[in-house]
Amino acid sequence: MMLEVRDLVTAYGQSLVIQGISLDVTTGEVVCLLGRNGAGKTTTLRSIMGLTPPRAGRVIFKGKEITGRQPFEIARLGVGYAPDDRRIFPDLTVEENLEIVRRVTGREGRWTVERVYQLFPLLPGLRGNRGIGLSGGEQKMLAIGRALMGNPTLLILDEPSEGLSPLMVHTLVEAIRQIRQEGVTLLLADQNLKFARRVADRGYIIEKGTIRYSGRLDDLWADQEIVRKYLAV
Amino acid sequence: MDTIAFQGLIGLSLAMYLWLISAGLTIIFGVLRIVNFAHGSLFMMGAYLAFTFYGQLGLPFWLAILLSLLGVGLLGLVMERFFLRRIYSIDEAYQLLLTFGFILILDDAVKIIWGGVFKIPPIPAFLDGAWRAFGRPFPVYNAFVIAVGLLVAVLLWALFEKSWWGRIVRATASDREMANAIGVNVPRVFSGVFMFGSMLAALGGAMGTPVRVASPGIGAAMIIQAFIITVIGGLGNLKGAFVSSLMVGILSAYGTLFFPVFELFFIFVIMVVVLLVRPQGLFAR
Amino acid sequence: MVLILVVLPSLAGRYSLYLVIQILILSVFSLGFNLLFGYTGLLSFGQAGFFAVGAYACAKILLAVPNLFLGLLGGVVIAAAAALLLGFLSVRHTRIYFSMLTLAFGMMIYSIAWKWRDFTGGDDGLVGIPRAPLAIPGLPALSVASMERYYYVVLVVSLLAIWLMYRLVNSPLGLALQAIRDSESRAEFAGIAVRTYRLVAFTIAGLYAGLAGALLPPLENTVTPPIAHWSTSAEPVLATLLGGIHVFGGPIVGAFLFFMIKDVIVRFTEYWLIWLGVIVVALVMGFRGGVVSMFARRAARAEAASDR
Amino acid sequence: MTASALLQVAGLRKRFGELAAVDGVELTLVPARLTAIIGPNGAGKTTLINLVTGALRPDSGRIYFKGEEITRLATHHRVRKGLSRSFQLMNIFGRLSVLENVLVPVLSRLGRTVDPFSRLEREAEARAEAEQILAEIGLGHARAHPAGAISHGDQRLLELGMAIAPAPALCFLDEPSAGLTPVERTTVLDLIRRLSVERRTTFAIVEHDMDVVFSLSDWIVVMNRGRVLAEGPPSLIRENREVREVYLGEDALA
Amino acid sequence: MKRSLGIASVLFVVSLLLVVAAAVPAGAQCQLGVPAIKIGVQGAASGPHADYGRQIEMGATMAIEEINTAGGILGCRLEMKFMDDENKAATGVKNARYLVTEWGAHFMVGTDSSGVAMALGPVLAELRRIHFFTHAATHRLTEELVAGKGIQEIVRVSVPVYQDAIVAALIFKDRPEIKRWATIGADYEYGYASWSLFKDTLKKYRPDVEFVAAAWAPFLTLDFSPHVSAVMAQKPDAIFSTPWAGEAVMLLRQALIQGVFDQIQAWWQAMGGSVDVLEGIAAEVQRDRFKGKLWATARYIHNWPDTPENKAFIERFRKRWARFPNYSAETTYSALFIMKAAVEKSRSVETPKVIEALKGMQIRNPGGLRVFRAEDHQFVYNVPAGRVMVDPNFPIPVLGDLKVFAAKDYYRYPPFTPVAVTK
Repeated sequence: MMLEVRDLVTAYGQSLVIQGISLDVTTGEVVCLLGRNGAGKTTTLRSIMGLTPPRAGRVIFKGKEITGRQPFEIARLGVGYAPDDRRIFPDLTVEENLEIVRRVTGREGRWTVERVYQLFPLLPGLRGNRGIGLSGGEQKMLAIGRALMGNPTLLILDEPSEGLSPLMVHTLVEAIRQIRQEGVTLLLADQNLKFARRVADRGYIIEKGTIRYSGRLDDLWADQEIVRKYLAV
Repeated sequence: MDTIAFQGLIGLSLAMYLWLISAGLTIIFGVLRIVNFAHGSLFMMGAYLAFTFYGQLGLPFWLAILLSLLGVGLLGLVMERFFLRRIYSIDEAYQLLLTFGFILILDDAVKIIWGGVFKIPPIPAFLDGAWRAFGRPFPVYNAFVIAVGLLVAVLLWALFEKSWWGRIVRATASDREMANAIGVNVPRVFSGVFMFGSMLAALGGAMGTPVRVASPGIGAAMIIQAFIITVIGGLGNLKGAFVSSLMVGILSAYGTLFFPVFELFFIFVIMVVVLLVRPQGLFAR
Repeated sequence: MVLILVVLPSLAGRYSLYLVIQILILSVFSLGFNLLFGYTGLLSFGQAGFFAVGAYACAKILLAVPNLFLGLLGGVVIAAAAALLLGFLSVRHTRIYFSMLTLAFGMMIYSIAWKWRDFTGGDDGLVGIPRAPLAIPGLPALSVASMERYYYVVLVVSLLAIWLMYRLVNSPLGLALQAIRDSESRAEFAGIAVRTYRLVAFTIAGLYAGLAGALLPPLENTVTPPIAHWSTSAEPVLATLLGGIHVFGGPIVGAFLFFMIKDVIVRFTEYWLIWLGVIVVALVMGFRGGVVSMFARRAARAEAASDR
Repeated sequence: MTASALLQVAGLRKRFGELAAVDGVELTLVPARLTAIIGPNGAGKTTLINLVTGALRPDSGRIYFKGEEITRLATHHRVRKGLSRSFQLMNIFGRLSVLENVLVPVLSRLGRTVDPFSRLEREAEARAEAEQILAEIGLGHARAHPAGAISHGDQRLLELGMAIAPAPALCFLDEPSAGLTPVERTTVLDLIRRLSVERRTTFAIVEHDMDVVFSLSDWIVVMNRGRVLAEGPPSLIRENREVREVYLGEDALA
Repeated sequence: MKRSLGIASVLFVVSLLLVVAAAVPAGAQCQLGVPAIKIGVQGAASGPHADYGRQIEMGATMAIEEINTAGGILGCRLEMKFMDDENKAATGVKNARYLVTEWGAHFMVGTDSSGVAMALGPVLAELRRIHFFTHAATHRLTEELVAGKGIQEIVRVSVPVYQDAIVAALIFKDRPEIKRWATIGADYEYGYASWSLFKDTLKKYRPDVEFVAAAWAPFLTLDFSPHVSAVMAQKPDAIFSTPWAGEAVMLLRQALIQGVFDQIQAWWQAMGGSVDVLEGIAAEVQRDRFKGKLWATARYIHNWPDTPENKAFIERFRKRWARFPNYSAETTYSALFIMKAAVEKSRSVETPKVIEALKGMQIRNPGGLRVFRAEDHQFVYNVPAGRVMVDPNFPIPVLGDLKVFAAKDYYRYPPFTPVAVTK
């Protein structure tokens, strides 16, 4: 088991955003959290990453409890994270944004700057540009590349397809497939069911801070009732 | 003409002391978002330690400076690790007050340790004497101060633009949470930056001891100028701190030459003008 | 309490009386500061500037027209005018920017006090300021030359100032200021012109600083530039912090403790600053509520316990 | 300028660096019609509210309120004219009591906050009105508690109370049901419905909870990438293919 | 809110009672009817001039120890209390009030800063206590407050600013080659008054001199380089300088490295004869870096007068404190012996009687013969000025080549006209 989340409860101040979420990610699979805006997907991922320490519950990564650890320790254990709002370091260049991760995690491995460039052919042409000048889509690719630079065994991507043009979504789908082939386990959060269906095996639907459905995405796609209830308008 | 050029050169040496102290203040603010009121006291500690190592223990000047940097760096580390770190999350007014408490403690501590008499060691032989510039003797020491100041500027530029430590610090400064998430040990970066900033203040103090005395109260005299420089330059902006140090240093040297009566007032006028025109400072982000 | 203060001259020695005057002055000074800090959320490190403006203005008036009433009034009005002017420039900024700006403005006033010798007497200051009679128009002039008499003047003025401040913070205006402190954006959406109200608070704080400053020259007969220095600005900050920022009486108790602590420490050691520093650090690290709220909390807990 | 419009927005644009957060929005809000503004993350909903209420200045475009241009007006003046809002993240006066939280906007509307000498206890008119609001939002029992210490659900109610306290003609609510338990959510929805009738306040809500949106609103505005994608009554929006695609991501795969 | 105010009041009342209770009543004994003669001592013990306050404390302590060992004054023991005035007028006044009304001082002595002295003056009248000023040098203290306003309680044992300014003019009027003077002045009253008095006096003797440049350095200046270069741009023959203590040392060193002593004929350093300054520049003097061009004075100089009393005083002082006495130590020490003489003469510690006893007093101190001047309560005594040089008999530099002018010849006399301060 790559990741086990048990009865996670997270709050901002008085507001219980996550009200007891449990989920599993098996080694080698791609799992997607689905749900509308404000359902609690981002908070779940942040809690796993240690950015918003949970109030209760446990997070177990590769059999080891990481609940309450500092994010940098979790990153150094091999969890890569690309947030929904990208958070590219604005005054570092594209190449520095990538290289810095290798430097700070010290996790050398298959992923190098060149391999990230191969994965996202858009990036090498921008290698000297500062993060602040990149378009949203470019930042998205860079954020994923940056998360890979720590050679993670688990990669967490928050809303990877959000705001991307169809062409870029296509690139992204290809990239995720390649990443998976390299043996990286993925946990995504997305609103876009069609996109999720193309990359993920299993999914969880989150609504109002709790899990409402879990299962194979193909099955989910077939169940228009659930889609309508939790994902569509 | 020569008079003006010479005075400008003197102003440049004045500016370099200001630069060293405001550089540390700026770096600490830029990364930790803390205004360190006690920064001037660290400057003073640098001066006293340099006096002890060089003037009393007779160590070589360079070594003495190095040791006083380390000593003050250690002091900064203690301040950050055991005090400031515990209050990052609370209202910044309290951070200001805490560092104010440190001023009171450090000012009295030097009196207890070194006594009330000012301290001044001899000028190292290799920095004694003068060169000629614009037809007048220009002190080697002032040239040395200018050289150190410019060297520090270049080193800081290289450190922050070219070294990985600098890039990590910049990344942390711009987004400490994301830096943490990619594996940066943020608390350690904070300690490192605070220590580094303290050492810059100490360098300003230590470097000056043979020509400027170490005495209780010099820290409090420096901190206001350093504040004004960082406000003019734009809080947290290193380039701004450098430019406004040059501006204040050189302009106040000319103030002494042309308007000797208004010198003290001069720096405040610059500040008010800058704030009226650009409230966020000259180089605000 | 007021009763004890009223009969104090017959109980206490002259030094105690003098000390109580100083405490009352610092109380008024700190109350003004806390309107800005505790109630409006702005930490000013330049209040000594307005304290000095009040003191110098009062001194100049007393040297020209020997009437205490005019001196106090002039000090207050001129300090408030100075605060209005500098406040206009300062309240555009908040938080650390505001603190540094007020620090610099305060030091600017300090350098004026030091430099404008023809008017301020430079570093020697203004000397020989008379403890002139209090002549309120329409009332018979009252001589206040003795320390006891002057004590009563300070007492009445301070109690009046404390009472007015109490009314102010418990008025709709005071509530609006506290709202700004808690949330600037929400206050805007409550229809409050935030910047204007900040300026009002700044001006009132400057007015109180000026009043406190104006009470000083008749006591000391002198005004010198160090009263404008930032280390003087630190006094109301420390007093308020010591007593507690979120309670009305905090600055008053704090002013008292500040003088007591200093007075006690200096009797035993000349290194009193280090002890004050240790107290400040300890307060910030451990007891941010100040002494009064510490007691208030205990009292509230006891009350809650007895309810059950 | 539509005669019946309460608020009209024309060609509104706002950029943050590279990002066009609001990119030419045209919008009309009609009195007494409860409008919901929906759309995926980053669609520009909150930016739109910030522009309309004055927290942000637009790069271009115009805003009219009750037929009067307010594009450059300071926030507190807009509030005085009858425009108010609640906040997505909790934004209350944490150290003040619950009653005082509501009292501030009421006093402000009555022009009483300028008075330094009146006593709060004597502000009978304002107090009565604030008590009335507390009663309406069901927080009368908590009037003396510090607002920072009451439960999240009660703070949401208080947000709502503070938003209606200036007696606005138009009130924006930014995610009024976020982080609430089902019971609290029902309370809030009932309250909004009731207030819009009793107080004659027109509400415009930004909301992600589609149950809330469809059960509450008379009119839905769908935003995507800084623009208004569609608007209309709930029944039509539910069937709108474009809207479905935005939510299910079909456009991205086209 | 209400409750907190209540608690605040309770605290306040309790504390007030404590203050009241703390006022200790006094007893009685000894020939003067007091348990002990109490001496309040003040000086700057913090900040950059802290050593001057320390020297005051050392001088006072030693005088009191010696007097007590010899049986006190009319059988009465002396007690002292030293307080730091922080160089702030407000603190000085507060201390004085504490010392007199709370601690019960019969006399006060000390005070470094002119600002503090000027503030203390009127308070002394109210407290009715004599304060012997042993450092503060402003002419206004004696001219305005004593002669002008008639505050009898002010007595100065130290010399006024006349010494720093007028003696310089008297010395350099005889150096015809020096025609162009510049000043690097302390940017406050003391600096301005000195420069004005110097210019006025020198002009009388030497209409040919020019005053070519002035640079003013505020209190707590750390770098005088721009001031030095600004005045040197005018190519002066000599420099008149008034920053003192650590600032003087800094200034001299910064002038040295700008090669100033190669370009000028003389440098007058007011108060350069202070022990801390001489210690600070000792290495440079030994290597003759000043080329014999550095002239200085002080309020007392340890190598003059060459009398057994002075030598014995220095020996005792060095034995007691392992340092040389600074002028503030000597003046404070002597002030206490002046007080002793006055009390013994009047057989009283009451202020008016002691003041009466001071009139006409002439007394020999380590610093020489001091004569009380009733018009302004200034003790008049001679202090030489001289060239800073090495003396094999002393471990620190001394003033040599001494010029002694009779103080009574150059002191200002009533009616005092204000010193027109020009910059």
